[in-house]
Amino acid sequence: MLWSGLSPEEARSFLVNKDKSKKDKRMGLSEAINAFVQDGHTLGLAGFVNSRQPVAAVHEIIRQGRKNLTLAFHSAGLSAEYLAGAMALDENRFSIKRFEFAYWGIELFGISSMLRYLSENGKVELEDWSNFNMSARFKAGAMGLPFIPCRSPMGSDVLRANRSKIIDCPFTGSPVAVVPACHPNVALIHVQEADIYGNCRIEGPLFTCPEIALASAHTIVTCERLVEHDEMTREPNLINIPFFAVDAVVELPFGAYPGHCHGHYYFDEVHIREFRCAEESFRKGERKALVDYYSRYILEPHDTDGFIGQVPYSQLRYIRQIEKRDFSLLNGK
Amino acid sequence: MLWSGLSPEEARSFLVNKDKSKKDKRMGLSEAINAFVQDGHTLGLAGFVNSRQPVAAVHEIIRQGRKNLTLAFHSAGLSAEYLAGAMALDENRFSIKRFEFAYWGIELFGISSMLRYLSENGKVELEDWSNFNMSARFKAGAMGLPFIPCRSPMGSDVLRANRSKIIDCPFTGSPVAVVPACHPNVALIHVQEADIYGNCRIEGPLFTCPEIALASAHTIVTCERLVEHDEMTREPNLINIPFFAVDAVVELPFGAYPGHCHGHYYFDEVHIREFRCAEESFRKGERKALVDYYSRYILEPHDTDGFIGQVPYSQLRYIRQIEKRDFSLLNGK
Amino acid sequence: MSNEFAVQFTPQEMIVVAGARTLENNKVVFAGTGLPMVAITLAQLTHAPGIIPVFEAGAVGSLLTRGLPLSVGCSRTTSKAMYLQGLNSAFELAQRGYCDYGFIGGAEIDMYGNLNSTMIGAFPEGYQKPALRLPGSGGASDMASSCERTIIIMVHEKRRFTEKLNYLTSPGYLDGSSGARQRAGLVGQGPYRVITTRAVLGFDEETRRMKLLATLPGETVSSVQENTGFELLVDPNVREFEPPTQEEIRLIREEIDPHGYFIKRKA
Amino acid sequence: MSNEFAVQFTPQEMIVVAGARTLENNKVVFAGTGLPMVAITLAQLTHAPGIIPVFEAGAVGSLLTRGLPLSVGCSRTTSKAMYLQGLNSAFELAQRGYCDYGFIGGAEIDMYGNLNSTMIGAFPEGYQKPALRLPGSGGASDMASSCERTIIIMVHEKRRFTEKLNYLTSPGYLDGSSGARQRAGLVGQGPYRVITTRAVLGFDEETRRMKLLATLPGETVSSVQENTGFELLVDPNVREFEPPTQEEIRLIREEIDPHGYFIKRKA
Repeated sequence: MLWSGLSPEEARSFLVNKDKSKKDKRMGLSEAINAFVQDGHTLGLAGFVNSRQPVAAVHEIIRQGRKNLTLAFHSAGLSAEYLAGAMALDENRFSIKRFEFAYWGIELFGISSMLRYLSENGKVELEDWSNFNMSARFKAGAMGLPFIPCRSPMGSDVLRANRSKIIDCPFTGSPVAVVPACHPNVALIHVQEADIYGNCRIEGPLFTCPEIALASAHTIVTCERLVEHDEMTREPNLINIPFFAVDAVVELPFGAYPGHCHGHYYFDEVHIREFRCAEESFRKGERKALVDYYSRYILEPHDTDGFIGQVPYSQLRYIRQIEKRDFSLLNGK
Repeated sequence: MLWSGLSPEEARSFLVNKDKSKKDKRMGLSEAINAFVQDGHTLGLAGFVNSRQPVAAVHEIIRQGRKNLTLAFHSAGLSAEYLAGAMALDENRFSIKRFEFAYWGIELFGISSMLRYLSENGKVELEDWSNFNMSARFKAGAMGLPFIPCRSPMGSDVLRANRSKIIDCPFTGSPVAVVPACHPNVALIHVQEADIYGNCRIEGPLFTCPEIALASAHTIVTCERLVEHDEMTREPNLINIPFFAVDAVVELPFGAYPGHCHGHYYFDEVHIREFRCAEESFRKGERKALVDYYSRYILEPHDTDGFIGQVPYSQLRYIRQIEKRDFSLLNGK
Repeated sequence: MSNEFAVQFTPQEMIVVAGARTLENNKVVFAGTGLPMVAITLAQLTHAPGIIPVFEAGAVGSLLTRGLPLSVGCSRTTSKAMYLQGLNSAFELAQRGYCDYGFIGGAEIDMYGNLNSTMIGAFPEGYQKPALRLPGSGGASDMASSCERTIIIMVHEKRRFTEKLNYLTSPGYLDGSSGARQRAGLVGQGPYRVITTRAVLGFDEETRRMKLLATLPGETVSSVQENTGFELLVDPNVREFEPPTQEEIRLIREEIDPHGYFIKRKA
Repeated sequence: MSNEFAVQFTPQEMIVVAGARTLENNKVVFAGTGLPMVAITLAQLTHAPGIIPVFEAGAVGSLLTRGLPLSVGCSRTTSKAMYLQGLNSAFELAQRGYCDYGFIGGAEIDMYGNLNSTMIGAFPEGYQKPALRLPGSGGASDMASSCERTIIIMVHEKRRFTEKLNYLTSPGYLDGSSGARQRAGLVGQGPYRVITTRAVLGFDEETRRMKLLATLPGETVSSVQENTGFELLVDPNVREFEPPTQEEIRLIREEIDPHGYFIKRKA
């Protein structure tokens, strides 16, 4: 049995031996990536398609370069796309060995140029799951279970393209699929609010962020804003990720840009199309646009603020405006 | 295999055929109990020990009388105690056939007189579980799974006193317990706030209330107060039970009294001791105090308001005051 | 005027109208991204205001009145939501039996309503190096597994309506044998309707084979069959589907998708 | 003055002080109801302000400064909580490995640290009609299963420290054989300390048998052994446990449990 990331037994003993105290975990992004992400690691990419994707963290990994990563996610858009694009441009600097995933695309903006490029050229191993399968795998990991039953997608080829098994329910005798826990080495998660200890408050759909944080050996959280600890604990029912599941807290406004962050900014369609055009021309054999994109937006700016600084203010203003206007209409506040 | 309540297959088809529309579900308590609770049913008792126990609903079941119920819960105090006391007083009017549970006692106020009376006289079937086992059984039910793995309490006699099984994990080969889903016919749940459609907002610890609601065929919710639907949907992240898992909404202030309801009132130690003394003297052979208690507080008042009306105002004031004072200190609001 | 039929409309507009009309009021509908979201919005604005949408990212019971969501994870799916958790929670609701319909698409479909949205190429041997890699299952296979019935929305082309899928992503009636879904461990009953750019199709109760129920405007039984890569059964009462009304088209163009994100103005 | 030893104290006060001193700062402690809650509060007020309590009803990381909780489900457990879900969530944290210690009690204990809190009578044949029915496992057996180590708090009487339990509710080292817990499927390492009204005990690493580490004030090795229903191992460095300080007693009596809910003033 292959356990990419940690096996259930390793995941337990790693956590048992870890310092779980309530301490200040603020770090710079570069420092956090440097401290926790190593060659050969399995990374859990949180968010969902292009929403609350850990784009800033992924850009920093690209800047630092890593080799032979495994990426585990249910549905990703931008975060997988950026990493794959870095590999496409220079495999000696950055590479991915394996994907465990259910969906990789950019929804409205089209199918993934980089999934096509890497897979159709046989450059990576793929393991196919459904969204529920991957969510349930992270959930099993978060719950401390080696496996969890999941009734889908039974009868499909998906279950033939992965490590799930079919067992007979010990009580009903009916067949049911069981999926193995997924314990990434490092979870990358972007949230709206965190305190300095790592308690996180997510607004809007939670996706599978809490489960991924709890399942992983280390968790790097980027957040739109740090909030006071006392403000956080005033409404404990709203805390979705507890501090002891988090190792680094990085305050990074626009950390999910050009994707969407509920309550803060909408998709930047202009920028996403710019990126996707560059990728698609790469897939069709023309490298230059993608080389330029990575230079201009990721490698030369050195950090997230530098990247955001390259984006016209009018675009940033617009995506904040439409997201917040919707919210004020909705909430009357 | 015994499936008290519904089997996983029955639970699914019951729900599939149910009207899940968003409709006004307000009812009187007597009407709700009459509509949904039948002889022979398995009832899921929500709350935890003496906190947010569905006391008002349980009193109404006692008033109406039912036979051969199965009670399923993790840890109960007052709700199990009241039902058992009714059986002790008159088995022809009200009876319980079976308990599936982990803990039955009144914590600070002592062990359960009625558990001792019924079990030591061999009057009921008992099935022993741990709190996690029962919570996980409701969770499996809520998730639509026929079973769920649970690593505790392996090696104990608890697992010999129930229907759980030990299997080898299909991935690690290590032994792991699996517990069967629990799908009660009716869940009885008390919450702080609900809207007329049944959306519920729980403040404080959730216990296993959301899972019990989602797992059951029918759910009766009593609430401290009805809130406007628009107020409820303003913070959808705070909705713990979605409307389509609820069949009846009954606005009943003090619906968990004399137990505790987070944010509304603390335990009434005076009343709980009064009840427990009556029970304990019954167990020791003296019926009168318990007969009088049930007459005065449950049978004669006809409804919850009548019961609360029997309690000295000073006690009600005190338990509200200490609970709310604590909250204002804590939250600065 | 507004209930009069529209004269000009695109195949995408027709498919959305057909999809919307298929949805019953007050039912719980688990919606995939794209056309299903547009169809649900149209249904909520017309005959089925009580539809309860479920989105896999977490939102349940939303009113899609805050602008068309561009993604099932987008904040617009949360408008007036009555439950807002995450993927596990949404799929568990379906697995438990709360979701009457799943509303999904795919790249290929076979006569038993099985769908492929993963790859074109040889499976399993070519899985690691497909001829064309598609985005993958996402939540579609989960909806097809556990929602009680499935409504499928498809572009109707011969190569997409195929005898043999390249890869079975989302289970329909599997091999079509009696009880095949149950034997496989699936809890939902399987495909209910296939809404395409040419027709509305169902499934024969005996054989679970795809059956033509209605042809869309401009199509005939034989034009639909010609564009289908397997033999269709034809309902004895096969009918012509009514064109969109002017009001339906107005709602799509002016209120639901004025920027043409999902519904392009040209075919 | 306050670090001077107290002169008068009850066995319950002593046990709470011994329990508190056993807790390390900055560790995650899953607490059962009653004396464990008092001991954690005392530890938070003295040497271990960074203790992170977990309560099975759902609260995590609370500061117990809002008045002593009378129940693990009571609102006082939620003061400054950093996570507040429910039972499944709390037990899953333990099962995952987040909980360094479980802090529990029981009615009977054997030499391998197994506990009974279910019944007195013959098991299994007398399970349905016990001689004395106790409240049952609650969350204690779960904490004993999945917290990394267990701290047990007990009244020390011969009938409670028994060769053979009436019923094994909470697993300790099971039959004491090497690897018994692992073979049974348990993930935690098992019992660490037993804090009683007479002694502080641990377990021998080789045999996993209970071993006397320290005697409480007024007790001797032989008085502890006399009140124990099985043969105790005795640590070569067995010592006398220091009495409570005046400050510890003041905190218990004046700040933590002034109404004497859990700590009665008389023994």
